[in-house]
Amino acid sequence: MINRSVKNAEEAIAGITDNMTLLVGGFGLCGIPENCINALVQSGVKGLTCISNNAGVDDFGLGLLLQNKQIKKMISSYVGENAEFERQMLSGELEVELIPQGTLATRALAAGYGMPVIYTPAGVGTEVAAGKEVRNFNGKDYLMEYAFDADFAIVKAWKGDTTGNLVFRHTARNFNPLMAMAGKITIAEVEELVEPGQLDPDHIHTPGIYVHRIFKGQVFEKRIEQRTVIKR
Amino acid sequence: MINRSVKNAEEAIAGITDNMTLLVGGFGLCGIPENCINALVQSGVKGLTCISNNAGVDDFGLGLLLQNKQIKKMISSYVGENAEFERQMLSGELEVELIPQGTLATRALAAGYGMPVIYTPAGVGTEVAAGKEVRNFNGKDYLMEYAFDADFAIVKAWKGDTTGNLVFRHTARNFNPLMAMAGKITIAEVEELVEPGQLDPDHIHTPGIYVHRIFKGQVFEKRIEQRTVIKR
Amino acid sequence: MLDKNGIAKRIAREVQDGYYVNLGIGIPTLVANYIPEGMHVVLQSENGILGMGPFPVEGTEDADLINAGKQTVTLLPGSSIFDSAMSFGMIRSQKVNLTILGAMEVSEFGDIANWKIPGKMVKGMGGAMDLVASAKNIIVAMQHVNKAGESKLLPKCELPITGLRCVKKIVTELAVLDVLPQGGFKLLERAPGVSVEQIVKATAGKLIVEGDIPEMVL
Amino acid sequence: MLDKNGIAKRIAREVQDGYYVNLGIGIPTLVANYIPEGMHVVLQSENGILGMGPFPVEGTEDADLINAGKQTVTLLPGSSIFDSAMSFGMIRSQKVNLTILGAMEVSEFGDIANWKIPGKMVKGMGGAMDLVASAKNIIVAMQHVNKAGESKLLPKCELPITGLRCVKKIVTELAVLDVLPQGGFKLLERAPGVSVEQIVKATAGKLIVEGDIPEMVL
Repeated sequence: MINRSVKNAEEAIAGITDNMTLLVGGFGLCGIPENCINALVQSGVKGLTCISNNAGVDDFGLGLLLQNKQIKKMISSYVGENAEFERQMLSGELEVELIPQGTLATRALAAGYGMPVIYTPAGVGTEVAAGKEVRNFNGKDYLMEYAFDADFAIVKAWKGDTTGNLVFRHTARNFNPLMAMAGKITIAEVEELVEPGQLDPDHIHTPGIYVHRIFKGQVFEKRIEQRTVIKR
Repeated sequence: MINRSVKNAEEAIAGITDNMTLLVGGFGLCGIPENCINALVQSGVKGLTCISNNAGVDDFGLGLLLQNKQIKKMISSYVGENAEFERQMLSGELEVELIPQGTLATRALAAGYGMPVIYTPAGVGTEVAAGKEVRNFNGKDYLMEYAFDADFAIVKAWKGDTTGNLVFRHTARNFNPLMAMAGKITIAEVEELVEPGQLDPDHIHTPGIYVHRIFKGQVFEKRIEQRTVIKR
Repeated sequence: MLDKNGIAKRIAREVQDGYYVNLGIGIPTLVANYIPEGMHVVLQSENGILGMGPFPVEGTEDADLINAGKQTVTLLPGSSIFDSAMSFGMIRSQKVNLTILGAMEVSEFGDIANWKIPGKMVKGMGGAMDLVASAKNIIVAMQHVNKAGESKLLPKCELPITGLRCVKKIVTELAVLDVLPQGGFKLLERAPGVSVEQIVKATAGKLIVEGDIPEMVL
Repeated sequence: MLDKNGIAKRIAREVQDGYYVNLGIGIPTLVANYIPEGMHVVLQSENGILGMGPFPVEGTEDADLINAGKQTVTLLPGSSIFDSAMSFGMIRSQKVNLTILGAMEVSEFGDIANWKIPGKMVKGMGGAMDLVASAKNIIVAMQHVNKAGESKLLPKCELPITGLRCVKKIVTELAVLDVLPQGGFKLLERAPGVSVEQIVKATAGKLIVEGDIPEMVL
């Protein structure tokens, strides 16, 4: 079997240089590639365009890259809970493109499935439709949206094997399998890295063909953004 | 939880009437909904259009419906290994539309994902392109292909629960999850029907929202089409 | 006049047995508390859950298990997990029977505005534009008037819209109203103790009042 | 002159470490037998396997585990199973590095015909049209001439085509040839004991012969 494992986050992010476009998995702080983000902070790479549903919080996730002014542009569906983000956006330092969440997911799917565009009704008649082709099928209007075209994808999985197969846990799946499919080069960090044959072939969410580098993350903080509980 | 289980194949196929269009899961004889097919033979329903990658063999799978002259039209990618099929096709009794296998899969996906059309390069410049829109994206030509629009889907899974969640085994997965997503009404037959909670939520291939009726098949012959083995 | 829980309770009566339901943040989330025992309803969370359960018991919360509002939740027996493309796939293909969400404004043609206030920090539309563009049955849960006392039921949305001609029904602290395809808010029910006149006064868009308007039953 | 196994053996030399490869039915299937020990290659089967292994030992065959040729197969450690949309998704997005398939005709521009003979029963294109339209590296394994002794390397395909300008390389019982983007079959190697003249005679399309043509090393 093909071995796609690398030593650590530093080795995994090799080749990510200034002004590149990155697809980043995760929803809120759930299932984000913490180790890759930390390594990118260390690397000092600048001018990044990040395609990610959210932008982290001030001191965690993509917020760390924002604090460090390494991000030029965010393409996201929702970017609340981040004061530094707000400051950079309002001052014009940070470019922000807001797109519907389903459009974000499906543009990644399209890239992974080799489909140049998809049509979605989301955003028809709104400012999201500005400059886009609108086309009517069966009496309903749809926007034409392009597949993402990004240099790298960084994703986080629960388990992976050295051939790059990935398994996600609960809602930490979210955008991760989609971003993984959409990257020209895809980097996966996992909580548990196993040998080929230890994952059930029927349970693999992302086949290794979509994953170019895989490593066991050193630390997973897995911070909870909204701890909502019922008292015992 | 919603209970979508029905008693048997006869109950499951209720409402499938003459001249309807059916999506049928399976690849060759692998993962085909044997019990539903047998029930359709018994029902005598006629004039069916079947969208299925293959058309079974003379005495098994969709071949049984062909023998019985219940199929008006087949939409498939490959239809060999079936003498009665060939006879009906050459005599003009049976209408056949051949489409590329990936196009077949992706048109079903499109239906399940609410996308009216997809673009694929498969068939550009061939007779498959006749009458279809060709569009160039990034220097490459693509055909526009419509999402399937079918009345019922019949699929076969390994395990399922009463809320309709499905798990497939090995390559018996094939077109089954796609056809399941694409049906207006989807019928699933399973080898093992369990209670909600007995399937791992992370391992479910087809969420129950896509499955309207589910039952435990009475008999699964699971015939092998090409038995290729290494001698002991 | 209803409080937030009253609005949620009234909306819960629109939920039918066998429904798959997507609940937005705020009042819609409360609807889950009022679904009658024995009614089989599956909650969809657009980050990738079918069969979402209540908040976890303290100490059992799981960072890998959150809802679309980023709150820790639980899974019920029969639940399933999927990626965001499939999640919006099932929304787009109208497999979700009912979508309940909040709004800043609704027009008398069912246009909805709920994502952006010009001049204020814009957080984004999240999944709202996908939901409103796709769902076949959308109920809006909101206050009838805004904090400045201005009606949120308008002839035309003034804020940037989220989706066109999509809202089917509105439940506010004052009333239940249908949005008619040809335009207009048709008054169906009054909240307890609320008069038709109060509703007329609080509705800027075309209000249709025909015959006796019953008080709602909760 | 090569036999079928010889053609497969020569094609196996085009396979590189780390490749994901899709093998068509017939001679291409044989290529798997000649991939050197220690070279890490993953076979994709378009019905939904990565990491396909050899045929099963008698008695262990499984009706739920077949390849795209409907033959019973096995799974290697590290394999994965997926549905047909993802399978053709990874083909379409060019994640599969090499596609090897048979052909009835190839034109000097790389057009391929391999699915239909007018007047004969047409079985269908299966996944061939998807593969040839998407793959970035396509090698054709075929006989240089058909049973009637006519060349299968033509100026233009006469049979209904499967895909346009897609074949990059051809290996026959006589020769290895590149298909040039500007048109023409560039002769790279002769099969053992085969002369350039034999290849010229068997090639109807534009053949480019430059310098000494080495005999192939197997």
